[in-house]
Amino acid sequence: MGERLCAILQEGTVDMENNYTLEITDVFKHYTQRIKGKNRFRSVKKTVKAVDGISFELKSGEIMGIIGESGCGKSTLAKLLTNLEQPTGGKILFNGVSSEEMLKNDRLQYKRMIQMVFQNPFDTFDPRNNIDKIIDETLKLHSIGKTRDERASITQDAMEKVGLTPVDDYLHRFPHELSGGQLQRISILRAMLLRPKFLVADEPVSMLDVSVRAEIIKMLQEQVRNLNTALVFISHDINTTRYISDKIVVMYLGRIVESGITDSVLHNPAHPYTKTLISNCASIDILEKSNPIKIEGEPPTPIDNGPGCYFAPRCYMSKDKCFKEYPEKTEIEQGHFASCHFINRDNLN
Amino acid sequence: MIEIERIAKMNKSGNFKMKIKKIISSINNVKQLKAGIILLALIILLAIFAPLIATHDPFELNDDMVSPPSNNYILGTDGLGRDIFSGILYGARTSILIGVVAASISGIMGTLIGGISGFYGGKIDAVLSEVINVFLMMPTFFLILIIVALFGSSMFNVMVVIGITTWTGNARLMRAEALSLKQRTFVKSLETIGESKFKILLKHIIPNGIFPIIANTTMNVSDAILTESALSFLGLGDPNVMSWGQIVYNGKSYLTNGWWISTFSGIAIVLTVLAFYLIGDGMNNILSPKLNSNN
Amino acid sequence: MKLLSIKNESVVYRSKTKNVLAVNNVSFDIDKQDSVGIVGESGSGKSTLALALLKLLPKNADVTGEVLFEDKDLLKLSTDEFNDLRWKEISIVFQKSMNSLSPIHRIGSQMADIYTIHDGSADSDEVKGKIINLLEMVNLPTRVYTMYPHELSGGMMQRVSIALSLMHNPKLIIMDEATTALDVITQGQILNEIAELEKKLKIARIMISHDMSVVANTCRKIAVMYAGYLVEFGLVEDVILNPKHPYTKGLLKSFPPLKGEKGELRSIPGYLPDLSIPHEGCIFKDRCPQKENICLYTAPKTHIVENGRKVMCNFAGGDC
Amino acid sequence: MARYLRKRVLTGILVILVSLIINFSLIHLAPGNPINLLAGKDNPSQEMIDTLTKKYGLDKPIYVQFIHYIKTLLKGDLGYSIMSNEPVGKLILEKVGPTLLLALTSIILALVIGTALGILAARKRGSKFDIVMNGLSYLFDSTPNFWLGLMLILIFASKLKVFPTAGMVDLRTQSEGIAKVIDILWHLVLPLTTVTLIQIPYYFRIARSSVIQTMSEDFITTFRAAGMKENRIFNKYVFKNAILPTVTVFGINLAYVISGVAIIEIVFAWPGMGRLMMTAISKRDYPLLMGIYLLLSVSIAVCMIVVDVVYAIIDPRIRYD
Repeated sequence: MGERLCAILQEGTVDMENNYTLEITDVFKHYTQRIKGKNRFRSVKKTVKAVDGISFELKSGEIMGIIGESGCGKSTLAKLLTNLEQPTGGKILFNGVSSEEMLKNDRLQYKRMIQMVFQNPFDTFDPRNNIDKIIDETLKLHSIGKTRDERASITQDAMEKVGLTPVDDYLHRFPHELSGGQLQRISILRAMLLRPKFLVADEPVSMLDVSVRAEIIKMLQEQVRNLNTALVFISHDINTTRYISDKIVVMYLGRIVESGITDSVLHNPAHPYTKTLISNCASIDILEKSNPIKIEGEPPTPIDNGPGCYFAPRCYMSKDKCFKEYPEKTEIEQGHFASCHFINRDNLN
Repeated sequence: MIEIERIAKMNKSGNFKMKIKKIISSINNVKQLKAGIILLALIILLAIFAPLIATHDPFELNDDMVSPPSNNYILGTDGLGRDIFSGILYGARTSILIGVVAASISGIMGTLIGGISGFYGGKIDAVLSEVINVFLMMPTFFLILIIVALFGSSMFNVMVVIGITTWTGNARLMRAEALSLKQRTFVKSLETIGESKFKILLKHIIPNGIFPIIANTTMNVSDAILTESALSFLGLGDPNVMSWGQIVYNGKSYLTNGWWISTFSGIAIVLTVLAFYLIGDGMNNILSPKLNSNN
Repeated sequence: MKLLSIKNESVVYRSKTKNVLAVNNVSFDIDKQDSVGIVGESGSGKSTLALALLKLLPKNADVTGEVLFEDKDLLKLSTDEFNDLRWKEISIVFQKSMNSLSPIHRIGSQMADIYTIHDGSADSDEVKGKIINLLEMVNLPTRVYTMYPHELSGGMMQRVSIALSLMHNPKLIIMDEATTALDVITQGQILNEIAELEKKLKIARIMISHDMSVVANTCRKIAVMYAGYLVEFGLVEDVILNPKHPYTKGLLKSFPPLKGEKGELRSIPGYLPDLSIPHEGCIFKDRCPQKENICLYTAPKTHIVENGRKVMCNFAGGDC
Repeated sequence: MARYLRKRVLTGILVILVSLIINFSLIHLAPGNPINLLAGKDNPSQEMIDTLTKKYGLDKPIYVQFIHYIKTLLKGDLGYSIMSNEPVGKLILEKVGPTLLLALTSIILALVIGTALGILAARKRGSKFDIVMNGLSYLFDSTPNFWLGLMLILIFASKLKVFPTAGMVDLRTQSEGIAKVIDILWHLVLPLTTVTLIQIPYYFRIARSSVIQTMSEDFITTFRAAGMKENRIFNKYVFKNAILPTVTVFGINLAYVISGVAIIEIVFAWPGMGRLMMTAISKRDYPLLMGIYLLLSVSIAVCMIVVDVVYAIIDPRIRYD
């Protein structure tokens, strides 16, 4: 048995002492798009700012939730982290090494550094291949296990560990023969077989039936805990994000508007956008019904924002200043930040 | 050519098997597919066993010129006394060969160009799709006509020229497939796993998007047979082989006193072309049952 | 005051190879100005049940039972009689609102066209005024009248669909996953608006959703469906705070709370049974944590508990 | 829109340029000396060689030759026909009329008949009418156009003697005025029927499948749920949605029609460009052949651009910019 196999079998003991840090500094993703002009026969070239200057830090073992509405840039951020798209500005550093450098040296090493679980489990695998082939090719690509047999036993062990048994029943099936929950578990398993230091999960349960969501969330939790992997959990579902994550980031139109320890942000939101988001979120908890805050319209496409606060046009408490100046990031309590002029009352006048 | 083998190999595995199974089980449900396959099988058998079935040497000049169908000449003879029935049997070989080879050339070119264009996108796509647009706007038949007129009308020339002037339809189909497959989660997941772009194209995009191209290529066989027969009818056929278009062409001058010459050879073209159309359309039917089915 | 009364409704999808029993013997009532949320996972039959009310199911679906709407049996009405009733008395809002209108006709003209189906006498200015009122009522700008569907966002199109459904002041509207595809805030706003309009226009509502929290927030009653059966029905407070059916309990445990203790999330193990195969005993028995021998062979009766609450479980009634 | 137009026109220009390059390179790539090719015989006189060399700059480098070639074309000079020694442009212009008469009439007829049948078949999907029409559409799609023409001649001209076999006018009577028009129409029947019949399946299938497709759209359910009568849904909403695709394929069909018309002209000895081209091929009249090809490419490109622009205007969803 190869060294790697041993390591996998003694799950959870290998990387504990190794600490990895993911550092994102001022990352941008802008692209030009033709936008409808005055009528459909005219168009204007505009810069869409999908991700507009984002910075955060994530350490091994942490689980960070990202919430926001569609178009807020959370999925683009996931693609930037996994190099499905390349940022137009800023740095993504893994333990101080930039992503470009890593990709240049060893593209596959980068892939082993950060893996991803996708929203749609039904479409995560090539429909022409069975599960055995899908997993085997992944291991082969990354030279995990020298022979076919060795790889087969790695797969076998890993699947048994997460309760996908009897293993043979799964291996010889094609993706369309499995349920969403089973597929998503295989997707997580495949990502974790590469022993990534970071895992991005983009809406991993939103396409699943309610009754199987919990097991996926629990599996994600266990898997990252065992390997001390850091998890970025992207979701529009605030309740689930609260359940799984240690800290939380709220995004609006490509920027982070509020961030901090999960319960601190969700129970004591400082930014009006976060407040609106939470108050409009339907909850099973009927005894604590809150009245939804009313705001105008829907999130626009991130074009021509600012110079003021991006949320100002829809904000229920915006003043002149909000339209002129982008609010600075302010610390409310330890580790809890928000960018709003109203946090510090002195700024008001 | 390596690519072709690879594609062929890949198609043997997994989902393709399922699709084949699906096709086989659907053959009985999709009437036109069933009819097409039976018809084509018959024509191919006749072509293979032509030397055994033929009553005369198709090039032999008999003494009975413009002789009507009789016991000796089942479908009559032409102006030079050649037996029509035997001519049609041997002509089947020419038509099917030209049709299949030309359509395959067009299918392979279209798949690769369309696949690269759609999957890689960006500047490559901009250039390639412009090439496709230009080709689509050109009167292909006249181009074929002129090239064949200039370079000679050997069977090889005809096949190649038809092949390289008609790939655009396939390229457009494959490009569209590649564009939509590229958006699929499994392609993105292969990228995050670390598979290289070229391998994704060859191992995942093309095999998953090839089916409409196979259906379309089958229909292209029909078009190629029609084009070849039109060329022959215009006197631009390969004089060294027996071809249906040529027989129709030969019979044109005897329309009044030898109606059988053009009539039977024409029917042979109709039936063969029909067989490929039915099969191709039947395959499309299986792909999008909602659109085409009669229920 | 009863508005709609569904009695023993069943729906079977027939095909050459098998018959799928999608809705099985479902009965419940809806009062005037009531709101009932039907929840269940995919395959529970919730959408089939609702589409059957408006006779929008494909031809291979057989509907049996009684659906009494103000004492008329909807299932026995002729096509013409039914067309008269549609939209005027009962209207529906679908999930896929982006495709709910013709893409190449202007929104206003399509709305006007639908309006005149049931009010042919109105002149065109009158109709236009009415449509513009409707658009304003759902917080849309009046310019929407001359726009095409693709020029609107998902939330705006959903508002158009709601405006369409309110056109003739129906007594009942059915919302089939109407806000599922929308963002949190847009969904919150629209749900709130609907609640207000309902009160104003005195409309009863059936709300179909897979999201229990949406139903919990916006409906008065809740109907939980599983595999074609109505397993629990009652006032939202009763069902959410004190679930009686093990499936309802399981579903509630799958939703993490926003406040308080995180607790432990739990899935319901197993899968939905194949509805084309006849089964014995309780439909939920394979996934039920409380099942006992009786459940394997005895199909549970529907027990009526308190406040008109119904539970279909062998352990729910006072008799065991 | 302006941007889209510019893009399409650019593609059009590119098509013309590519046609030119193809034309030019064919002359040079074809077996034998381009001079022989341009002169149309194997042993041209020295005088002829000199004129041609000068005119096309054949002694200059290849790119200069190409510029020469384009310049001559831009002057409207398509060269001289070898057979008749007349300007190619003039020869072509003389034959455009009959071809357009045949092509345009058949397109309009096929469009109307094919679309109408397709819509009917879609509305009665699965009926006997639908099945028969589907079968016929396969059959006519599989029929070589020239053979269909021959069969019509065989039946209606040779056997039944209802219509004339060939030509556009009766050369024996030399009629004038109304009589001439009637004579032309009489001669037009068989070739027109042939060209129309081979196009009908094309429009039939597109109309049929787009009606079926539209009928399954979600918005149809909205109208049904609202209690709208099926006929009204069809006449107002399905029809317009379903007819749009026909416009797009109309342009693509054009090149196909033109080649069909050319062959049919030969079958019926219709005095149009198709016949001119056939003569050019059999007489190896290359300048004439190239001229016809060039003209066809340009006119087809222009037509397709026009169709695209029209489509962009009538479909509100499309923002070509």
